[in-house]
Amino acid sequence: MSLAAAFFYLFSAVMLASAFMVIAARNPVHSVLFLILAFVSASGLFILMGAEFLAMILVVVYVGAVAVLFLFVVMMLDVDFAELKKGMLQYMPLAAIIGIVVAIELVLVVGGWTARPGAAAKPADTVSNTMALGRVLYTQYAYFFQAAGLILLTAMIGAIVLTLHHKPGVKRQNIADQNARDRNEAVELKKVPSRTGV
Amino acid sequence: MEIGLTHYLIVAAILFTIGIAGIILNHKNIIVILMSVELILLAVNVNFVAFSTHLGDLVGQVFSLLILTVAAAEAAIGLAILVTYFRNRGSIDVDDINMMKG
Amino acid sequence: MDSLSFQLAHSLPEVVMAIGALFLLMLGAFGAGKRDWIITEVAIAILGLAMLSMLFQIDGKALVWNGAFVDDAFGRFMKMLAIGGALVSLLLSREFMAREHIDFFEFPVLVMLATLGMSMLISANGLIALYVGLELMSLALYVIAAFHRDNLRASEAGLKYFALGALSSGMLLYGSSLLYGFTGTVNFPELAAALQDKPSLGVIFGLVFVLAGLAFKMSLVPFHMWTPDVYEGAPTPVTAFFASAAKMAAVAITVRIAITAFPGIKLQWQQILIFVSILSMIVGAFGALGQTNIKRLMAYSSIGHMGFAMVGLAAGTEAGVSGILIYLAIYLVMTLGTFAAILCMRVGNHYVENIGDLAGLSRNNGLMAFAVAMMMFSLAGIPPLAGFFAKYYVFAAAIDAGLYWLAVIGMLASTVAAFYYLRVVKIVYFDPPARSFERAAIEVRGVMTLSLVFVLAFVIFAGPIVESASAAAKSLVWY
Amino acid sequence: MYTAIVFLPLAGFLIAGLFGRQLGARPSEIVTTTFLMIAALLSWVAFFQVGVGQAPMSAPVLANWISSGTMKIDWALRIDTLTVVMMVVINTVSALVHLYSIGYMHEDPHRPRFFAYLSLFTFAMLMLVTADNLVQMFFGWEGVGLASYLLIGFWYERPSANAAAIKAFVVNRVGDFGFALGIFMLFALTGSVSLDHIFAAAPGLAEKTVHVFGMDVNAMTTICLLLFMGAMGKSAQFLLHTWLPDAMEGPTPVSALIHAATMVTAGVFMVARLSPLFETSPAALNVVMFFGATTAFFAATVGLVQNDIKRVIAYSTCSQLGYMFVACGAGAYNLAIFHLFTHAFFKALLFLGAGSVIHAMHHEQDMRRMGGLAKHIPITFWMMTIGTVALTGFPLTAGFFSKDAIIEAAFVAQRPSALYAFFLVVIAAGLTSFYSWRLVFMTFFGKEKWAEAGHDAHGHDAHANHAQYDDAHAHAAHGHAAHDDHGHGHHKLEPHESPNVMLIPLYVLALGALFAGLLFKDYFIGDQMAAFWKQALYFAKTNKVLEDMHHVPHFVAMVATYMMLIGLIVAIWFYIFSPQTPRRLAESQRPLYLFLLNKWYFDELYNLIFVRPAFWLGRLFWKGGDGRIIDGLGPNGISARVDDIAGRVVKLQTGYIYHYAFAMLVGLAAIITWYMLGGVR
Amino acid sequence: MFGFGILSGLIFLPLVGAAFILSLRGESEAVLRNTRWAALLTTVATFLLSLYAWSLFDTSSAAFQLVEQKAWLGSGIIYKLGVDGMSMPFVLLTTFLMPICILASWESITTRVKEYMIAFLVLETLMIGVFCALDLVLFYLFFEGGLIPMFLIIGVWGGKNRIYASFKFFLYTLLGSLLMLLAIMAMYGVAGTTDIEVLLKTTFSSTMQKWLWLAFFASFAVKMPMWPVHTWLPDAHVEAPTAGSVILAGILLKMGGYGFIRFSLPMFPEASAYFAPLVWTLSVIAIIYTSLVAMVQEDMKKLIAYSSVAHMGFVTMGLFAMNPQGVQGAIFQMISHGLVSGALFLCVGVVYDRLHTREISAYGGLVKNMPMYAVVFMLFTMANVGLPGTSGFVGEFLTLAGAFRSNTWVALFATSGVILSAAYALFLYRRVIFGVLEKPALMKMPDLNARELTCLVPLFVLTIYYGVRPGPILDACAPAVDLLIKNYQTALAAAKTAAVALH
Repeated sequence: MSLAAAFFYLFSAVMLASAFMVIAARNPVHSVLFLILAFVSASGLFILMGAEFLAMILVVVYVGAVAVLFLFVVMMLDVDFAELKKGMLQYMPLAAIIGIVVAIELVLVVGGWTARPGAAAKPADTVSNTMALGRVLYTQYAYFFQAAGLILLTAMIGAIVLTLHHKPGVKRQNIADQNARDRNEAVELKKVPSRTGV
Repeated sequence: MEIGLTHYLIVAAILFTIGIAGIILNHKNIIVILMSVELILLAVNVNFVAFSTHLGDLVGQVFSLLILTVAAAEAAIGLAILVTYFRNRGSIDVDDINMMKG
Repeated sequence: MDSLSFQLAHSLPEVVMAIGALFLLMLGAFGAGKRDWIITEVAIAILGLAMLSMLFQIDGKALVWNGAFVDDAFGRFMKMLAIGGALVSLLLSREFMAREHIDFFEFPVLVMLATLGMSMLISANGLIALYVGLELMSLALYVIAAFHRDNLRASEAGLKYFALGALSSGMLLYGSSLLYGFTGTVNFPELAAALQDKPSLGVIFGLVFVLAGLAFKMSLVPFHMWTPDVYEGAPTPVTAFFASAAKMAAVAITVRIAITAFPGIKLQWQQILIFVSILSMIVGAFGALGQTNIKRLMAYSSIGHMGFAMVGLAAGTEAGVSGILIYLAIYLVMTLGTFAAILCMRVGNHYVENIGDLAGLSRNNGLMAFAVAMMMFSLAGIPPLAGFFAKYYVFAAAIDAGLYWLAVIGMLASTVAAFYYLRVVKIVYFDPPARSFERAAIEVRGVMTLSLVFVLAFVIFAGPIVESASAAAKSLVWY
Repeated sequence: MYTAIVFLPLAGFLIAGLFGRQLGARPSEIVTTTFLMIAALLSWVAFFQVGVGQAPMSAPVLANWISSGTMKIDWALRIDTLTVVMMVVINTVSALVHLYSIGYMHEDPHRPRFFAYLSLFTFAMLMLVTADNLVQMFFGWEGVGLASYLLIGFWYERPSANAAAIKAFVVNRVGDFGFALGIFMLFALTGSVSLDHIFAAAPGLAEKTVHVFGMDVNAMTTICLLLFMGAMGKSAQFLLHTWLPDAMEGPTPVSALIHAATMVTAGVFMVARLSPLFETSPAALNVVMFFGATTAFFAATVGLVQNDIKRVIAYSTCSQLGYMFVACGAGAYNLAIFHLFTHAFFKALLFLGAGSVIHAMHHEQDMRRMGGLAKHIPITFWMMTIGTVALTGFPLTAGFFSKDAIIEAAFVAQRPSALYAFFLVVIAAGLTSFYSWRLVFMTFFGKEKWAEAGHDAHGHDAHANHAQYDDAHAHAAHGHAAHDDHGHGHHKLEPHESPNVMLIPLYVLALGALFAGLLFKDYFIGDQMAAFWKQALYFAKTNKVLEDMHHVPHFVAMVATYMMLIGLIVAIWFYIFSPQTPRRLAESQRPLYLFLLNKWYFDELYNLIFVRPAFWLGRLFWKGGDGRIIDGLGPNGISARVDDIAGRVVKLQTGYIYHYAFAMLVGLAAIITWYMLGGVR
Repeated sequence: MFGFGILSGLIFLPLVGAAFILSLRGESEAVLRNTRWAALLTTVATFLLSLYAWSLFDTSSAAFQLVEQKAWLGSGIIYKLGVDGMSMPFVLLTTFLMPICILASWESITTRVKEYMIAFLVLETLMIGVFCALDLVLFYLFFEGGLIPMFLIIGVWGGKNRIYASFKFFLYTLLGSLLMLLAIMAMYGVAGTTDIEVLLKTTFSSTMQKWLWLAFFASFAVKMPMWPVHTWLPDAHVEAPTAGSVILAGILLKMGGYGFIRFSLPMFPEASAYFAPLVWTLSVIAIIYTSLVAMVQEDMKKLIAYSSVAHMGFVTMGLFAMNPQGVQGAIFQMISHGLVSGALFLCVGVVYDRLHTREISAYGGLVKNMPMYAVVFMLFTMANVGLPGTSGFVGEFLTLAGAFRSNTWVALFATSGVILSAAYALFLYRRVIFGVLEKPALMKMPDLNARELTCLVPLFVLTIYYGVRPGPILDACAPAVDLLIKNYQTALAAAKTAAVALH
């Protein structure tokens, strides 16, 4: 068994196991942590396949941003440990069977992959993976790049509009207003009659 | 045994199934569903990257890159909706999300 | 590679909408807070502009953006519908959003972005373009489904839509990856070229997964379950948007992918489509029977209608495609008209959604009652209303393609479906009057009236629509 | 002139019917009666021109009626001897009945309607006899059915009258069913319904076998039998006779006109008219004869025990119609028509006389409550006697010639059923004599029962021992009680002679009853026969019955007279000298008596096998068939199932995300498994 | 005008009236009066126009006349109108019955008068369209479109159980016609056009013919209605307002028969011959079965409705006899039944308006205070029974004669229907009109008023006129029927030769 193979099995096993734990763990915080582990293992697999850039992105974007976001939300919402409910177990076997059938079918199908005749593998590029991606991403695939930008914009707007609450009664600082105030506005002179007190 | 494309594909297929199973079998809270979606997307990415390297074609990686981007956006929106829901309902228990049915 | 101006010219509506969305965002973010309303008007104008811009794209067909984007008559036809649907949905939203106090400027922006996504989706010429278009659309839709953020129903709708939508896009992606892996390309024409001979099982699996993802967007059974809940929970104009524009885009890309990417494995996707379309027609018909909420009813109705539309695609012929286009055009108007009517259902300051609230409408509001009745008859496909022609063309194509049993089942389903449409008519016309509704805003009534006129007069002026639909269908089938 | 004969009654009907209420009763009566009188006179003129004289047969087409493909049906008036004979009978009797009704109905508030109906009937009957094609005949045929329906149900407030009217129409329709089928079959085989055409085609079809109703049958026999079925209905022959006695619910002049003299003879007329057809099928004639004889006997037996004066005469009519059919069956159509002709006079006379009696008795019809009337209404008594004499075939009266001849014809006829027929008609002759005289004796002789048992007692103690009777006639009795618009319920009954307007018709008819036979015998059945009938009747070459009749043994020629005398003597014995005998006899032979009294239980039988099953079936089909099966399995069942399924579909929509996702997965799994297992190829 | 012909005028004239009524505002008495008058005038004008069309019609020709044609939907679907001898009588029947219907609703409809009149006028448009259309899709449009106004008429202005009845009516009919729609599409697939004149000359393969025939049959059989898909009719009739029943019985039912003549027989001759025994069987069952059911009805309208089913049985039987007598008789029977059953429903409406019940047992002895009514009712009862001299006879007689030529069993059983029809019709008449007038509510009932007489007298006159002189109708359809039969026989002969050649 070559080293690559060993790593493959290692990463795969860790990834699958932690993926399983994501859905099996009772504590959602654990789930998130397992998710992170799965991502890290996957990035290992990516490196094995020679996709360094994606591997890096995976760690940076997913582990660094997405997973943390999850963690953040989980903790913010302070969700309880969930109990497995009884009624739900009834159809579990059926679901499991169907899931297994789907898995087996998928495995069989992808296992039967053969290169399409006539579409011979292109010779590997001499440039690095990152550079190769960089070459095409802003030229050939500029359209997608723009689109991805719009998607992120949408996500941003969406996240803001859904979660940003302008609570009434919260006093906010308005610098322009503050700057615009002059003495006449800000200061009210009260004439206090003498010897009467305020 | 040489590690070939099919190994990766099989791993991805299993991961994909786990992801789906996570959605279906999860009766805990909705956040796990979002994580399961991330698993599915991860499986897809593994697929794409595997095909991409194997075919010597960069398109798969570009696709994968976009998926990563979108997945991030998706997670953001999903969590935002989740938060909104939590604010209204006070729970993200999956079994509570059935106000509308029929 | 073509010049940038050429590329931009061929994606004119998208450009208009993208810039428009950004402009609106600026306007909203930096404009005076009190003047949110004008954003909607501007958004409507921009959408109108986008539609106008398409009138300049008269020349046949062009591939731009490195083959990721195609501009053809089919795309233009569908974009007209989608953008039109968005435009009308925005019109309908004005009053509702204001009354429900959710008239944030982000709404038109998100609608604009969603419409842009639809537009990109319709013109997608490869799996990646499909995916980004779809996601742009979906993400915006998830948000606006939950746009009524203080409303539990809306949040639940958003959540359900999102969770299942994410699952469906996962499926779509997995399918795309299989297709990519087994053919080596993500470009539709190249896929078509690669799939000339007998397909491998991997390709078929890829096809199934991709179609499953798209079927979710079209709410075809068994990927439809989100529809009633989301339709019910989302704010009504958003539901209108879902039922109109979003459906247009989803069907359009399904048609495009089936016809341009998989002509070689027509036999395979035909089976899938027959399967889901039969299920959809049946579930749509039966599910609606038990409903009391008119938005839920419309959800099931749209499930059924998508099933009917798919009959045309299942035929897999040019006539079938043209049938779908006609179907969609008519369905769009009927849906928008119906939702306009639903938006007229306001008692006091409160929107009601129960079918029972329509009781005796004919006594209180003759025009609205007539409109509702005609919409229902039209949705049921009773001639001489427009809905009949919708059904006619798709079923004619199916019959022509030899899909007799599909057609027969479709007819049986539409009889069942007629039953619940009739029930609405019955409540409107036969039942004793209940509370009367407040007068709706002029644009809502206008939309309702125009839809009514369309539904009634389609029989007279059908010719041009039929012809442009068949031209559009022709432009698609070029392999 | 012929047009006038036919359409004057129609004009009368329209005037009286449309404007009767405006004109008032008297003008309506005058108009219709006058028109009928004119028509009757013209008929006699026509009779002498066409029958006795030498005016040629003609069939002027008035207008086209139906033309469809090869079927061309015209409105036409076929005038030949047969027609004019019928015209004479119809118009004469009708005119007299019109006249008579002026008196008889003088208290009825609906006289315009009554006279309109009478005229309508006359018109329909004339259309029938002048028909040049079967369909026009059918028009008249059903037209008289309608008129009969209307007239029987004239007193619409009586449930029994209504029931009788419907019964008459429906039973007639049963006959018409056969008639119509016969027409269809003739049309199918000959391509035409016009008489000349089918007469010409008939010989060609005589031996032809056709496939009808799943059987291979002789064409002409089948046709003739179907047509005869119509005749049976209209002429109240055995099996389809049940309506005729009930039809006595109508006013008595109606009974005289329709149910004695004219309409019921339509069947006989039809057979005679279609003699070219019937002559081709001895088998059919055999059946005709059989039914005729059976009816003659059957009706006579029932007539023996009836107590309602009109019913007795009705059964007598039925019986006499049987004679006519025996004649037809024997092949002696002229004889049948001759009997029809004479019978019209004396039967109308009898009915109108009975009407006079009823009128005198203030609408009492039960003979057991009469008696001794000869003193009170002598003219009526004499008229009735004349009628009875003629009916029973007293030598030299009208009935004598015709009836005797029929018995002879039955004897010589070459039919399998000839002997059967001969015996039955001979016996019937005796029975006829008995019941006819019984009627006269019960009504006009003996104790004045009406004087002792007041009208009030009707239906109570007087008939305690006749409970059976009351049961069977509860219907009719109720009718009498209900129809009480003469306001005579409580004061003492005083029989009175009828006014002249009623008596004059009796005189005229009495003349006919006495002398019609003598006068016209030669024309109808005697030496002048051929010159008289010309082409109107057809006798096949093999038909020797008329010749053979002259060579019958002496006893056959005399047997009718003997029977008549026996009947007379028995009647005298029973009802003059020993009034207890009938009752004792009835008690000793009770089953037989009840069997006869209840008309062989035909009504009950039909009720049991037709009427009640029909209603039962109707209800079954309605509630069970339409309701439970068709609607139950069809619309209602399906909609219930649809609701069921809808409930299930809705239940699938649980609201849980994981269920939704599961559904997606199941769908996906199903599709990929399908392909995995090789669903494509 | 605008390049449209007289038939278009006929079709759209009622719509013009409807538009005018739509433009009336308010609910005042004057507005209602104007509404009624506008509807009446429109229908009368349409009737007069149809008479003009009739005067232009050449009865000696079998061809389509007054043809007009316009491009419409492209791809072979055209706007084409025309009439021949088989459709012209129906057009006239429609336009003739409409003013009567409006008059019949004059006083009995008091709520939503405008909508009511509009519904009727729209219905008239659609009905005329059905009989004029020379394009299959156009035909279907009109054929099916009639459901909408009729649904509303039954549902809004109907009786107690109107909702059940209207739904049943609608869905039953819809299901049938949808199958026909499929067949229309299939025919379009073969011929590439839906022009009826072209389709009449198109030969379909014999297997296809059978399927197409069955699909058309599904629609027409429901519409006729034939046993066992007749159960919607009694319900619909019972609940519909009087004029609705008149239209339903008078015209809507005829569309089924018309469809058989126009499509099933000429376009699918082989299948028609193949399925004729089926039709005969159903017809005969319908005649006997529904007559028996009619006998036990307690509701006047239901009884007449069931009798309609029986009479339509004669029509189908005659049609599939495929000889001149049968087909002409069927056409005549339809026209006659349109007049007679329409009139009978009007008669029921007359007493219903006075007493508001259709229970037979609630009546009795009406002849006493309503003599005119009794006369009128008698005539129509007799026409219903098929008494010679009324129009009811001619159709019945011809269809039976035609049927006898084709199948004697059918004729035998069907003829027995005449006995039953006499029984139930007279039984009804007896219970309503005869008997003792003892119910106090009945004693006050006035006889027919002028409006009711105006409705009934034309029908009365025509019933007798056509009974004595059926020529106008029979002659009008004779050439077309002859052509139909000739083509039918040619087609059958050709099919037989082809079959022989194959072996």
